Amino acid sequence: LGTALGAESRYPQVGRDATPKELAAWDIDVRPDFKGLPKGQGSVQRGMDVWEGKCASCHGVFGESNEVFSPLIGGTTKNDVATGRVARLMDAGFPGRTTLMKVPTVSTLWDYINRAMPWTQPKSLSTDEVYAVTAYLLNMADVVPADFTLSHDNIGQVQARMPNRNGMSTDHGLWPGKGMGNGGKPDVKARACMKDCVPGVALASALPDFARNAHGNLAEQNRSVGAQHGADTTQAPRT
Amino acid sequence: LGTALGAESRYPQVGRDATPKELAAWDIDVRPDFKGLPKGQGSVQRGMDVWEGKCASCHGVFGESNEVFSPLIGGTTKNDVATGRVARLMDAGFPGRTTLMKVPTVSTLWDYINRAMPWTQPKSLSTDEVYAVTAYLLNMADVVPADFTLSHDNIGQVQARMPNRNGMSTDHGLWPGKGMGNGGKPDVKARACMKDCVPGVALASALPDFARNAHGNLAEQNRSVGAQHGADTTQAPRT
Amino acid sequence: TAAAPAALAQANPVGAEGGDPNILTLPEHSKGLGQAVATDGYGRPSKYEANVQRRPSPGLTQTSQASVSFAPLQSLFGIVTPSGLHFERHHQGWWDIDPSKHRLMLNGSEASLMKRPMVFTMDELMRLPSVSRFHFIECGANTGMEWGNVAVPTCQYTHGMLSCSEFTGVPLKLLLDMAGVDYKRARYVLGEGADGSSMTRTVPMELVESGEVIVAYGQNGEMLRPENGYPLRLVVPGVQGVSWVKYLRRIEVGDQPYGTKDEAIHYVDLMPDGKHRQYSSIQECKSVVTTPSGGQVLLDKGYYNVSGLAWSGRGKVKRVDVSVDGGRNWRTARLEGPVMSKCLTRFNIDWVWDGKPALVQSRAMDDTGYVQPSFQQLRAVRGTRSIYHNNAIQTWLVQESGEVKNVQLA
Amino acid sequence: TAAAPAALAQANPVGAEGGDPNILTLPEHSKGLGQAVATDGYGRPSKYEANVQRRPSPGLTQTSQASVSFAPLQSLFGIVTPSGLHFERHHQGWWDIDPSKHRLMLNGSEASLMKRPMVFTMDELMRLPSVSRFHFIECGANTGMEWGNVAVPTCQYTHGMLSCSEFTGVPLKLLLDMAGVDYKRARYVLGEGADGSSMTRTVPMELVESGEVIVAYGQNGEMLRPENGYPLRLVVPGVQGVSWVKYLRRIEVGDQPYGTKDEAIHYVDLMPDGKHRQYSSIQECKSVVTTPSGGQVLLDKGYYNVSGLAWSGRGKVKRVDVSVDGGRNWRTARLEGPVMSKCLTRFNIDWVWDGKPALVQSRAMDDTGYVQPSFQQLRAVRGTRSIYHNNAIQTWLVQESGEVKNVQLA
Ligand code: HEC
Ligand code: HEC
Ligand SMILES: [Ca+2]
Ligand SMILES: [Ca+2]
Ligand SMILES: [Ca+2]
Ligand SMILES: [Ca+2]
Ligand SMILES: [Ca+2]
Ligand SMILES: [Ca+2]
Ligand SMILES: [Co+2]
Ligand SMILES: [Co+2]
Repeated sequence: LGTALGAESRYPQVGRDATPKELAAWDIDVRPDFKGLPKGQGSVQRGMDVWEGKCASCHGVFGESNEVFSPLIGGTTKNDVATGRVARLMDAGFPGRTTLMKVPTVSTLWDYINRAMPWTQPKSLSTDEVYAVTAYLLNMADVVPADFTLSHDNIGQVQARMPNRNGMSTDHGLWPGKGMGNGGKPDVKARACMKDCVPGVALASALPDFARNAHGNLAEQNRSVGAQHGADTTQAPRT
Repeated sequence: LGTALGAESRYPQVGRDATPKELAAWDIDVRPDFKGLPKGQGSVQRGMDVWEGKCASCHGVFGESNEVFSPLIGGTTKNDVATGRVARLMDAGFPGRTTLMKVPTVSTLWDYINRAMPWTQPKSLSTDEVYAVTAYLLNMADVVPADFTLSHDNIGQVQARMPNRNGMSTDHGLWPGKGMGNGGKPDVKARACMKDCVPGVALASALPDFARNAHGNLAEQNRSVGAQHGADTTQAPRT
Repeated sequence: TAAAPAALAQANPVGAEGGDPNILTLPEHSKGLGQAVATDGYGRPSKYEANVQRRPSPGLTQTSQASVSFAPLQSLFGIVTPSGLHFERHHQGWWDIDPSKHRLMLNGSEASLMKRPMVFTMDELMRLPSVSRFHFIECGANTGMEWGNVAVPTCQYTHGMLSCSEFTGVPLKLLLDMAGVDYKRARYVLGEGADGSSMTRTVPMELVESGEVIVAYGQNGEMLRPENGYPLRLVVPGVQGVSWVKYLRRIEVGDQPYGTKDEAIHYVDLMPDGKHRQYSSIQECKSVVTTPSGGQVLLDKGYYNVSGLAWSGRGKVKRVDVSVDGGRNWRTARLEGPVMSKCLTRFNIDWVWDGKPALVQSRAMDDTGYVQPSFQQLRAVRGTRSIYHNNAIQTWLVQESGEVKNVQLA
Repeated sequence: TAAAPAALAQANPVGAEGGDPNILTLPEHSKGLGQAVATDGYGRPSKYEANVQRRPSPGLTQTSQASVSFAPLQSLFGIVTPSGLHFERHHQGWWDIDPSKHRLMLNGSEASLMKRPMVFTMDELMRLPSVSRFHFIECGANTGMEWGNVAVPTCQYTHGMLSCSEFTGVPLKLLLDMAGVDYKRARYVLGEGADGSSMTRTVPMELVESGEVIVAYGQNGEMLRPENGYPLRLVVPGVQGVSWVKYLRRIEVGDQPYGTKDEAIHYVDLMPDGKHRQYSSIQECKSVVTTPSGGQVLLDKGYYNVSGLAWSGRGKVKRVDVSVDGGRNWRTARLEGPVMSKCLTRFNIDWVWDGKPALVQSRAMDDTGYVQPSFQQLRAVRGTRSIYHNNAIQTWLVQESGEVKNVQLA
């Protein structure tokens, strides 16, 4: 591994050039700056057909279903579209988070639908169908009007209306590279006290007794020998 | 692990005393100095009955069979009984080695038959049966006469007639303790030459082509991907 | 499939006959002939180990192909996770892919970033220089159910999206060198899978340049298991599991991050101010006591070996302290060797249980000096809605009855 | 059970359509939904790995319960042996013992050598302080068929009575301390199994005192496999496998060695003078190239990563040299970390095969300075009838056809 030879010639007979056709077949990713986005277009109207034919059964007619996954649509407002911050994310009391509440980048939606949806038939949509159904989702979220046609030309403008486009931060220490973040500085700082570290101890939260069997009988989830055995959670707690 | 407390009190509630009955049930080993040997006796005559009833089916009537295991008896001479060295072990041309050619200690035979034989019903023999069948084996090897009765009293004298009793050495470096051996000194010494280490290279031995499939088709003994694949040994070698 | 619940009496009685019948009456296996070699050309655990299984957490996900199964940490020893018990996280189900048809492609987001886009077969990848290294993999969402309060009963469910293996494969750097990457401009690497989700994740070029990122085919001496990406997965030490792309089919280098679904919608950490942290990747220093742990019962007072696991996505574990009084006082545990970077470390410490309630905790420290925080310390900065990267100190309450409960302290 | 022989063409063709059909036509798994989590609560290898099995060597033994199955070293990576592929050596067959009924007894050959003979349940042993350590286990008879000449085709059969695991258990010293052993007089330790053979072997107290000998229940994160002694076995690092008593039921301490069947009739090494070496236990420094190795075919010239395993029963591997010209010239290989005492070490080295015949060898050195000998050097001292402790340098002949053959040099 430490020779001075160029890597290209160091491993003769191993690997070959990728062909343009091969690259076209697999290089499908679409970045936030839309690098990789194929040309095409799709209207909200056509998107509705795609949606109702291929998506609604799982995600609900309005993208509201949480039957197979959490809801895609909901929780965003016209004001969010204006500010680029989803206000309800600031409300700790608001239950759940929909996809549209979180996603900052429209490229992410396009790329993911293109590669992975419909769930049971990923990569079966045409490029125009992906544009269309993305448009339909954005329309349900009030990001684009009902008569909108999404295309490679105008998707940049749509980006400027994404409800949570300003909702992301990379100002943290968890990116292991230099390009983003604070360079790896931890946000939480603890110290390793050894003696008399806390004045008193009180329980804040514990698994309630009625839930003790909710994950099945724990006696059956520990081996039959050992320093400890599993509690028989079909019975009331031992006293 | 590093406290000053006595080990007995360091692990409270773990383990208990073994009882005398328990020790008697499991402490069955018999050492070369006959420590552990229970009192009892058995004649060659009785041993023949045990042998023919419980042993001969596997080991042959004369302990000569190699159907389920290598022969027990054979290859020792009256002279070996006198010298305590099995002469044929010095003859590199003599094929195979029987149990009696190797075993230096009669305790080993007694202990092993007692703990492990008959193979499908180990520990089913009575103490006297073990004495008897051991006597019978020793008689087949001309160590004791046909009218001999082996017992805890005379087994020490029998030890003095074991054909290979002087055939063992612990003068080597492979015992990882101080009680025996040369203290760990290797007998074979090589050095790590790096350049022009041997003048020429010639094959001394190679697997003959006719045997290439003797271990099955090697193509089926290597995974289907890899730097190399398995050779199809149902076919003649590639040329 | 699970064995019947074990009898709870932990005891070692002498018995009326003056000895344990299990000793006095020799067992069948001492008096008979056992089974042949190669009865199983590929063996299985004892039938008495049937309780040791990976398991989904009831109600956690709506479907079973976009879901998780948790490794039974309460029953594991040392640091190696048996591959059959490795935790699972699938987004569109798992596959058993024919390795002779699997390909790896390398390309640039634009032509100028890679001189020579390449294609490799598995045969070819396995001809290249390989490295073998022990690393933990932890899902970014591990312990995610516990941000607000106690939610699940055992360490299988609290911490079981964690496993550790010896991985073998080719350093990604070596492949990128072969392809002639412009390292000045190409600072981001995209890994892409071949499954339905064709999972994509952005990895920083710095990590690749360090030599740590591996294109792996081997796991614990054999090939990766299908559930873990057979025949090829990306190994990104110290980084959350979602980046360890399974069924790896493609590596792209680029000059910008990719904002993929799992970097823009999931695996983004919601902070109290309503902003999400994006590209949060490192798994910070963390530990958990696995014995005794939630759902277990101590059947006797006396000596116990308290044992657990510690790890850090930033390097080596330096020290682990254990408290049995809810964090008031701590003692330093023994670390089992080898202590390796971005790898699980097993710790052990003596404890004599006096039968009174006890609050058992562990606190790990890594070689950057970082100390695992309490729930209070973590929440003070990050609130309770993050889902990801919960590395708070775990507390187990040993009750007077001997039953151990998952609790959080005020 | 084995998969069909693999097509031999190792290639990466572009294809007539301007691309590999395996790329241009997306595979089923990229276009569908896969299987659910916990489809197997305890997973298995890919179906494409069916060729990777432990196997007996045809004709080696007359019965299959007093026999051996060999680990497929040619297909393994790194140093951990998957427990399902661990080599087997049974003397009276293997058993799946109920661990709740298994007991360990400690006693002295006479009362004065141990204050307090003891009995432990598995529950109790698992409460005690545990250690977890990586060690190899090698049968003393490994490579025994090759003393005189080449006998078997692949490294599975030449070297496959070798495996390596992370073992977890209680140091035997700790148990003996509890029982109050008279270490002055009790210099020998007998381990005894609970199977039909009730295998017994003598171990020196020095090794026990070093803390290295473990009463182990864990192997690679889970319990020992039944074939490897479930629920308890003795781990005697550096010493031949036969001493690692399986189904361990009893430990006796004594003032003399025990001369057991496998120390007086087998595992005794016949020297040229007709004497047998008795109590030869240590597995000396040894290595083998596992890729490429016997029975394999190189399908193309060009670059290959030569990889193999090295180990020493006396300590750590210090260096491994590799020759491709039958020992004339040597280059030093890279060692994968961690390099641990009495543990396998994986080595790798670059090789560009020019298509001409090549003789591939490896030579290991340990930290005592001991150098693995050639067959000539070994035979000059020990002759060819020893059966045990053959640690000679292995030679693989890569023929022009690409086929690799097991050979020995003059
Ligand atoms: C058979 C069920 C099913 C169908 C049909 C389906 N989806 Fe999905 N969809 C899912 C599941 C399950 C997920 C979550 C996958 C995961 O966890 O990675 C998902 C995820 C998504 C997401 C990402 C949501 C998020 O927050 O991560 C989008 C966007 C989406 N689907 C859009 C579509 C569109 C558009 C279609 C139709 C063209 C469609 N889905 C059809 C089941 C389905
Ligand atoms: C069902 C077959 C069978 C029967 C019956 C049987 N044996 Fe064995 N015996 C074996 C086998 C197989 C071995 C080798 C075991 C091993 O490899 O550890 C053996 C080994 C031995 C050995 C050790 C030989 C050596 O060189 O290691 C002795 C001594 C022996 N038997 C004596 C007896 C006696 C005495 C009896 C009857 C009381 C008996 N056997 C009945 C199959 C049998
Ligand atoms: Ca080629
Ligand atoms: Ca007790
Ligand atoms: Ca791209
Ligand atoms: Ca994950
Ligand atoms: Ca004894
Ligand atoms: Ca052995
Ligand atoms: Co129990
Ligand atoms: Co191939």
